[in-house]
Amino acid sequence: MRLHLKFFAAYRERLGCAEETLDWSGDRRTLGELVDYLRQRGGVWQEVLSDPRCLMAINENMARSSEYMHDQDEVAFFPPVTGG
Amino acid sequence: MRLHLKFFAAYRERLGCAEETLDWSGDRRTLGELVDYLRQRGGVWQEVLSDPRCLMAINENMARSSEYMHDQDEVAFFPPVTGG
Amino acid sequence: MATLDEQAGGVVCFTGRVRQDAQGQPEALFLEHYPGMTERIIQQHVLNACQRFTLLQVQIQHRIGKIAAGEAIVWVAVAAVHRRQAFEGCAFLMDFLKTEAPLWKKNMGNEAAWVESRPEDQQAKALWLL
Amino acid sequence: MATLDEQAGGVVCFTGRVRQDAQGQPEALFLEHYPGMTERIIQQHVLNACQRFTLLQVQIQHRIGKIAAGEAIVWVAVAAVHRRQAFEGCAFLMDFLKTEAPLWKKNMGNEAAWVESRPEDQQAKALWLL
Repeated sequence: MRLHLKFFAAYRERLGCAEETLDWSGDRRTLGELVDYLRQRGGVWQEVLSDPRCLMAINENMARSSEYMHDQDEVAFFPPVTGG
Repeated sequence: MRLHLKFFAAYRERLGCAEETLDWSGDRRTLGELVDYLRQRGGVWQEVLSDPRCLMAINENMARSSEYMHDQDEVAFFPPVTGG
Repeated sequence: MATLDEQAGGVVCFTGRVRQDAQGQPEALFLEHYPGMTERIIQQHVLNACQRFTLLQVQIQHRIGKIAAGEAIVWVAVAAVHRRQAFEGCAFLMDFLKTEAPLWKKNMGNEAAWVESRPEDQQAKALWLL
Repeated sequence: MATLDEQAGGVVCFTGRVRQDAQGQPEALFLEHYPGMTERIIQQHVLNACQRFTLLQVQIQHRIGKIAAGEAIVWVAVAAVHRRQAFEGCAFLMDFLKTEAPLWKKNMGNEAAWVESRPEDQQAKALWLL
């Protein structure tokens, strides 16, 4: 399946990546499994995706690790929000 | 002693009186005694000064019946406030 | 509040205005006050609020006389470092203005009558005194 | 809020702005957001607030990009029949905006760094969920 990844704020800066299109051929399809997959890239990926405060959204809805993803989903990762 | 009486809002209208200078020769000098004196005028005076919600001020400070008055004091009577 | 304190992170403004019911009543209010005492009472409560909520700035305007439906009666602006102080300071000032400042409203229009004080306003004030 | 509802007796406006400390820091903030999701989340909370506090009108503006010290970041205006609803509705919206809308602040100036979220903000939100 094809996933559209987005990274914001401190994560975007640390990863040096705002957006990535990922063609992912695994049969693992939960958000938690995607996190594990990205961590295996090591380095800053390991660090950022291990942040216990990391928030995630699928198609602009906040999502937990157990949630399933589908082809063409937009998956976002970001730190605690500080607007307002 | 000379007292400067003031009446506001509904009391002012019912009494037909906004201000009155009262030369009062009694030896009774508490606010409560002034209220009794004014009630004795009867009619609307009896009515208005018997309103249990009536608020009183001496020289622009909220005052109770037991408070003493002095020559040239400004004494105000008004209903519960409704500004804001 | 033309010039805001540089440390002010939150500003809360309350505007109270003459509202109309579905029948278009009242057409206007008449606001009476006790000149001198009104200003002193408001000033006292501003000082209290500044201490209690560590406010940086406060500005209050209250109109008197005839005020048409839709027009503002009172405007209270409060600035503080953080929003909670500003919200609480502004609500505190309104609760005391409503119950302690010698001002009175009269409805003008079909049924001219002095407005009755609301028990909710006394209750709101009482909560700050606990 | 150019045209206010005729029944609106109380209007509360909150303005959040870039404050400076005694050292004149920060010079500015940079505000990043998640386009699309930010708008949806804010809209959701506006609907919640309107129902919960019987609000008549709500208007929210949130700036993004570079915002200099002293300038406004966010503006929330709420109108209701009575002031309590307006105060609570406005505070509720700010508490959720601060903790749920995908927006992030970065200090610009001598010590450029992403702003950390405040535990007080999470606590303020939690009180509305009791």
